[in-house]
Amino acid sequence: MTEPVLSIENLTIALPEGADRAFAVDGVNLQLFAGEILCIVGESGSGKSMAANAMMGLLPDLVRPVDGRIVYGKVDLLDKTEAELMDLRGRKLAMIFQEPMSALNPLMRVEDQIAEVYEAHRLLSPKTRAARAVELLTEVGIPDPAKAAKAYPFQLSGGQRQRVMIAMALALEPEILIADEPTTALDVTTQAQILKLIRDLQRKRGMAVMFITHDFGVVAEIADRVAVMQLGKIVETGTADAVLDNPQHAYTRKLIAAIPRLAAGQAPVRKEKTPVLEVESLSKTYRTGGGLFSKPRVVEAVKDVSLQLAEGETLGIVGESGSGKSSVGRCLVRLMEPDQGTVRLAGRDMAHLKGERLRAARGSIQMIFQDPYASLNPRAKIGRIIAEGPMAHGVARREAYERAARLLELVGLDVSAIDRYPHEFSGGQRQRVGIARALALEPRVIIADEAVSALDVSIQAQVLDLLADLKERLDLALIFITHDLRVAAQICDRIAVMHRGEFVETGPAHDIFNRPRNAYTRTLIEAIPGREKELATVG
Amino acid sequence: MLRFILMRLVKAAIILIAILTLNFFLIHAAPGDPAAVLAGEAGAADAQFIEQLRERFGLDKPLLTQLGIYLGGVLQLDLGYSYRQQMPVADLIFARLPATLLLTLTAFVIALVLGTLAGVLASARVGKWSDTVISTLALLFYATPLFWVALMAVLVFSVFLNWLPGFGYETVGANYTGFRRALDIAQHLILPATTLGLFFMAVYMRMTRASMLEVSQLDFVKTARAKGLKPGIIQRRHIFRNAMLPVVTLAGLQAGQLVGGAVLTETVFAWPGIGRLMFEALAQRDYNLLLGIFFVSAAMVLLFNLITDILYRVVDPRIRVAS
Amino acid sequence: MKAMLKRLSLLAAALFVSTALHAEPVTGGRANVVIQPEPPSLMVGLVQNGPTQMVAGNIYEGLLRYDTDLKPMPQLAMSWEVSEDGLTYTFHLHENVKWHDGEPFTAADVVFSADVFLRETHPRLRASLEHMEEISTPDDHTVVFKLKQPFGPFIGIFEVGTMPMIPKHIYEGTDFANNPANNTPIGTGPFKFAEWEKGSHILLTKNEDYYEEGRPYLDEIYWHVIPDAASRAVAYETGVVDVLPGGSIENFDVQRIADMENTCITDKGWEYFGPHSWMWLNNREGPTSDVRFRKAVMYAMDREFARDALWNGLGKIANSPVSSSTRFHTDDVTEYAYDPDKARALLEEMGYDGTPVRLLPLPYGETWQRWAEAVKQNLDEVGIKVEIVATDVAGWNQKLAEWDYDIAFTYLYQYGDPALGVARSYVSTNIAKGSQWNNVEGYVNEDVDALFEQAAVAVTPEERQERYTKVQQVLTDEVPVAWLLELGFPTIYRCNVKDLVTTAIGVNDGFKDAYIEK
Amino acid sequence: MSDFWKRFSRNRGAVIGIVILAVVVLVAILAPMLFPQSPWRMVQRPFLPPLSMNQYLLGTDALGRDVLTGLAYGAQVSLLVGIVSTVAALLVGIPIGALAGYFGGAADDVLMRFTEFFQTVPSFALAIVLVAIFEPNIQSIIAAIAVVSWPPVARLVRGEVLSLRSREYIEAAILSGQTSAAIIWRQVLPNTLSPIIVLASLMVATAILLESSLSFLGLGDPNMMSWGYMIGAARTVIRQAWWLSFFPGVAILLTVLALNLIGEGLNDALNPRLARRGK
Repeated sequence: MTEPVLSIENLTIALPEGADRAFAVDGVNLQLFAGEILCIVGESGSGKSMAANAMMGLLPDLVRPVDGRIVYGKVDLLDKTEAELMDLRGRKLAMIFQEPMSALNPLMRVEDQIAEVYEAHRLLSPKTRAARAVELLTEVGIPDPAKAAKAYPFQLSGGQRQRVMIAMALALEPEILIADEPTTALDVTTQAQILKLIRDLQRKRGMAVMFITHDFGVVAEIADRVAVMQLGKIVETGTADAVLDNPQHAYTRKLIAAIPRLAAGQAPVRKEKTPVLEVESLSKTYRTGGGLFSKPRVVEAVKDVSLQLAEGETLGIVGESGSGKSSVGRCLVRLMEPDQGTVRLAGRDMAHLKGERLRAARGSIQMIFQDPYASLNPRAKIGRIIAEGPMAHGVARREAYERAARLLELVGLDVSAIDRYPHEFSGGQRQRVGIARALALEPRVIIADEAVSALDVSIQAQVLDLLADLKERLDLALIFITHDLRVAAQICDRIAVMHRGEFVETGPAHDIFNRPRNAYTRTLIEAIPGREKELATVG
Repeated sequence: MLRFILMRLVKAAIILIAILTLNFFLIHAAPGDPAAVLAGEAGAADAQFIEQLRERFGLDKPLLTQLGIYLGGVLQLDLGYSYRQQMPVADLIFARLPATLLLTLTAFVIALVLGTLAGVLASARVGKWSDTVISTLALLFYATPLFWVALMAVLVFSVFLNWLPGFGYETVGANYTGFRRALDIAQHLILPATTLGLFFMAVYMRMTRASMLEVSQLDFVKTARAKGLKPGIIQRRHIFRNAMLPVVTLAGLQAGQLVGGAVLTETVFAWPGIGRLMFEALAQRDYNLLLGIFFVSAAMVLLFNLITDILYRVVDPRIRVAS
Repeated sequence: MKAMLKRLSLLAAALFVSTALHAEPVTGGRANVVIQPEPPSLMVGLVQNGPTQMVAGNIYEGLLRYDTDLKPMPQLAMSWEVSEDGLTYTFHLHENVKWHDGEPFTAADVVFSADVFLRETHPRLRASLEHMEEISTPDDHTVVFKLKQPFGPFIGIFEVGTMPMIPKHIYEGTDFANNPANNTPIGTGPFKFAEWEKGSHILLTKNEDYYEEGRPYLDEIYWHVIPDAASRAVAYETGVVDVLPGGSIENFDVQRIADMENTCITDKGWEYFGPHSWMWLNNREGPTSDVRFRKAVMYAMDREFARDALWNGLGKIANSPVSSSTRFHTDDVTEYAYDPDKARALLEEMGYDGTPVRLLPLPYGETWQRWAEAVKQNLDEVGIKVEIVATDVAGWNQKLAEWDYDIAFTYLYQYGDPALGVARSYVSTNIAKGSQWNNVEGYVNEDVDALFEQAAVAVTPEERQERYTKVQQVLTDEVPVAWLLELGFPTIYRCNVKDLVTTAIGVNDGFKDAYIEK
Repeated sequence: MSDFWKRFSRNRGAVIGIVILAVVVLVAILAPMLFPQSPWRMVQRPFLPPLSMNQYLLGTDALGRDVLTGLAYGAQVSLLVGIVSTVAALLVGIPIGALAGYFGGAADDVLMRFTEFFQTVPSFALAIVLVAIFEPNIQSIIAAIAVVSWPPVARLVRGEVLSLRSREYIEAAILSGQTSAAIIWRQVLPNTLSPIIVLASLMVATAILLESSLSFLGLGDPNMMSWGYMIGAARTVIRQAWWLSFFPGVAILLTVLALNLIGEGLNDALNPRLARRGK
């Protein structure tokens, strides 16, 4: 085997006192070879980003390596002075980050930020630097590169920004590119494009790429080799195929098992039930800005959306960010005022209720939120969080707390949770509390808005199981809003695909995945990372 | 941009009229009136005399009529006439305004330049002794009453050491001209401008330091480091420029308040500015003069805010291009 | 305490040596003088406040001046006669007097000034002119005032601040208050108005055509506007100014400045005004309506301490409503020495129940503020509960004018004669809301009314003295107000500035005779 | 809570601040016992220099009043004005900010224009005018300080509420049918508490400075011995008696410094995310 371009030997990085564990990275050994993409995969907090930052010498102030070596070109990078590292950074080792918005200086033009790479290494004249910037932008496939070069970051889309980041990283043709979750913040179709771009460039230049991700789908798309990290340690390494198809370590197996399968089952034939929720011609238009002298900006977030939901049924609304899927959910629960349309809930039009009557009617439609950290009042105990709703609807305090206790049990939490504060719980547990809260009012319909998107994949699987179980036991009608088609495939009976405020296609989940009729739906499904691999495996 | 400025001017005009109206009623709610004060200074007066004065000042008219007359004048840029000083209000204010502007702008520049410099320095050596010294000094300046520093400065530099003049705008009666006069004024300016600037210097320093530290945690700074840029360039080009945005906002807000702070400084240093004029006008119930001063100082606040906003647009492309 | 008293007595001694020696006057030079506050206008016919009079007294002139014993001296009038019956006053004017614009000054100007201009604009003079029957001009240089009945103080109203001569050729037929000429005052005085930079200085230059040969001696007077007492002291110390008129600097600074080299100090030059300070005691209601309470206040106050601590030992304890520099003063009155025990006894006797009284300080600066605090503490110590009400000049004016107070500091001028400056505060015919220059305390005593009325119109000084003595005795017995001090305002100046304070109004018309010894 | 104290006490400045403030508070409370004589009482000859008599350690003023006694009673006034005016400003600012932030739209517009308006008027000048007009006494001073200091509270609370408003737990509370009043009171305001506490501690400091500035200009309550008054009264005699303006100035400086230190300590302890920076 050839020499690795870079090897990490027994790297150990200490966390500051008071952290939840002593070492962020604990005795990690890794080798990176020229011309390969090595994926480091792990859940949040596994230490994968720390390792990457250590290679660049960009660890946070309070975190320091205590043991091990990072050998590049026969020398240990950890021994290098800051000045020596500065020379290597950008020239030999380059890095791209998760958030392309915040990773670019908002006050500088794109071309200047690219030109800085040359400037840092005293290469080229200012004029040629600008010309190079345009060339690089062309190479990473930005439309109208000359214009983009003069643009400020905020004038570009998320995908374009990430392309700028890549252009910047590639400016000096580094040997090693470190990509820290570069597609996590992007929509699925954009993600597919960026992954392809990285793959292509890596092939073209024969770079070594270390790609950090939490998403096995992405791994399947891009990795040559995979290293799986858990709590600072590498638990398994191997070729992509070997690890994905034949995981050895229990943790790896658990992770892979937790990935929602794309194969949506044929929906069981249900006996016809009366629809509990009927939505007709729902529309919502935003107007922002505008005043005495300027015209407002108009965005049609929801355009003429109609849907029906029967008891016990789960409807998925999928779409990319900005498609209007969340607006639909919020219009339904009246967190947002629809401009037009009717929302008939058990025969009553919710869309036009006001004041006290709206407040009273709210009990029958509830919501589960995305962020388990933001959805619970940090200054209220769990018991109060759940009991508040019933109490607001006139249930006596004691009874409300008893109901809260029953619900906690139902969602798989200990009753003692009632007297504790949210910060004492993990993300998954909090999401269970959120579900209990939604159930507390015994609603007819529950809307889950990206309810599992913020969770790690293993936790996500548990919560999805819980929801499926509850749906079955309580015969709930559920609207499941998500950007993740895999999740939708797993839990939904029917799916509505949303694009630019409209339902472009609605149908049974199985049909949508296997026989998409709409072109956009097809693009969306084809962009799902790891799909090809999965299809190939399933055969 | 032009439309933006126009819009801001319209808004400013509305605020100004609101301020004038509020103050008009406030001042008239105060006990006593200028006629009585003026009569008092004459050493004796009878009802006839006071009535005569009231009529002359238009104080015999209903309050709303007076307000209407006043605002009507203001709309024609006529700030009225000070009966106490026997001069048009505008003349009085513009005679004093240069002194106040000189004082406040000098203090402002001192505060902004030294404050941000110190803030940058402290943030660059965060945790080291130079940071501790700068931060402690800033905290002290921040906590010290302005008028007291002023008094102590006079005591030390003027009375004990006799290095600098402790009062006034220039050497009275010296009749310097040209450069000699400028130098003379500059000497008189040092103590008041520095003491007035100290507090704001502390504010800017603390703000700059905090802002620099905050920005230095942002992702794009990491990007800049990943490019291999030198720390100095990262500090200047990436951190400083972004860190200055909140400082600019604050500077705009504070610049307006400098005018208020000038009342104390002008009192201690006998600086012939509008701060003192206001205090005198207040005691004498010189309604028109007082309203005029409020008009001018509020206009200055609004002007500073406008300049800040324009500056902000220049610095921050997001706002500039979005409009 | 002893050391301080000694210092103060040295200071007092210094007061009397200042103007003793006379040498030959020197021509030329500039006097740098402080003016505080900046006058609103220099047109003394329209504005009669202190700073205006101080500057304008050197631009304008009256018919007479008065020496420090209030004896009339010639000014625009070379000589004058008063008829036996005290009804006719005849003035002979200087013949070659010119206004600063070159127009001749004549008897017509006198008539215009007294009968037209000032009658409209000068309330204090207007009151005195009530006694006048008619004014006539037998020729261009003679003026005759004819009275309705004898009026003793009449001879005292010809000073520049009371009856300044106004140029008829400029003002006749105009709107006096809005005449643009108000900004460039034209008088007959020894100095001409030259320049006024608001907020900075006023410059007067020598009137080369002045009718008194050789005068004035100075080339110019530079009045410095320095709006801060401490700064004014520094200005003197650093040699920027040479003359600090009374009230220019805080009293606490007087001692230090007076101790400087080549520095003279005098409290003369205020005799015409006779500034007399007291506390109004509201006779209408509250504890102060009880004479025993008012007497208790008199006994409770340590006026000597106040004079020594706050007024540098200058001035006299006022033992009577009439100042000792004013005519017809008597010491034959009831005296109130500092005696807290007596005060307590009086309060006990009246059964004072501890009702708090509101005390209005005079809003004229630190000294007055401190004085109010000291008095409050004095009263506290004999058991009178005092609440100081803070207010500014306008608020103070209004509270007094509307009788909304219990105790209030004030000081008023006496203008040389009880009929002009004393009676107004005590006669019951002078009780009216809306003014603070009348009988603000609301004291009513018909005997006092009668005595004051008779004294004003009595022909001979002896007759007047008899009645004024009686009235002073009655008043000190009934304590309608609590007299404090006859204020001594020190004029501080370089000793080589000679003959600055020679008249009863001091610096106000002093630069006519002043010269600077090299 | 114990976590809070741990973080707070780790901040050296904050501990110093607490100690100084404790001393000031103690002196203020115990003043009538430590110095039974009125601070206005003329006890010795005027202008007695410090340390020249054991009984009057810091000397006497222009009327022979004991400076040390004055300082002790001045502490009462400073703390009283500082705390009461801050509470008053909070009582005005919090509701305005909360309503504007929670309801948004037209209510926000109107309330924020109103707030902006008060920020445009030069605040110290406005305070002077208010005190002068309503005549200097403790109530008018407190009111004037409150009037000029509530806008930052309103802005802060509005900003906080605005960001909380879109928090999911607030939306959950809306969906659960709670009334707006209950949501503001029980869900929103408790979560704005930490920045408000920090701001309040700094506002007390600013209010003390404002009160002393007003008193310095002669706009203090004439019946209360305050530090600003002492400096103002001493200004004219600064050359004869430096100590008269020096000691009260130091007292203000220390108290304001202490409050600022405490404010920073609170900020670090209550917002641990920020605290980690810069260490």
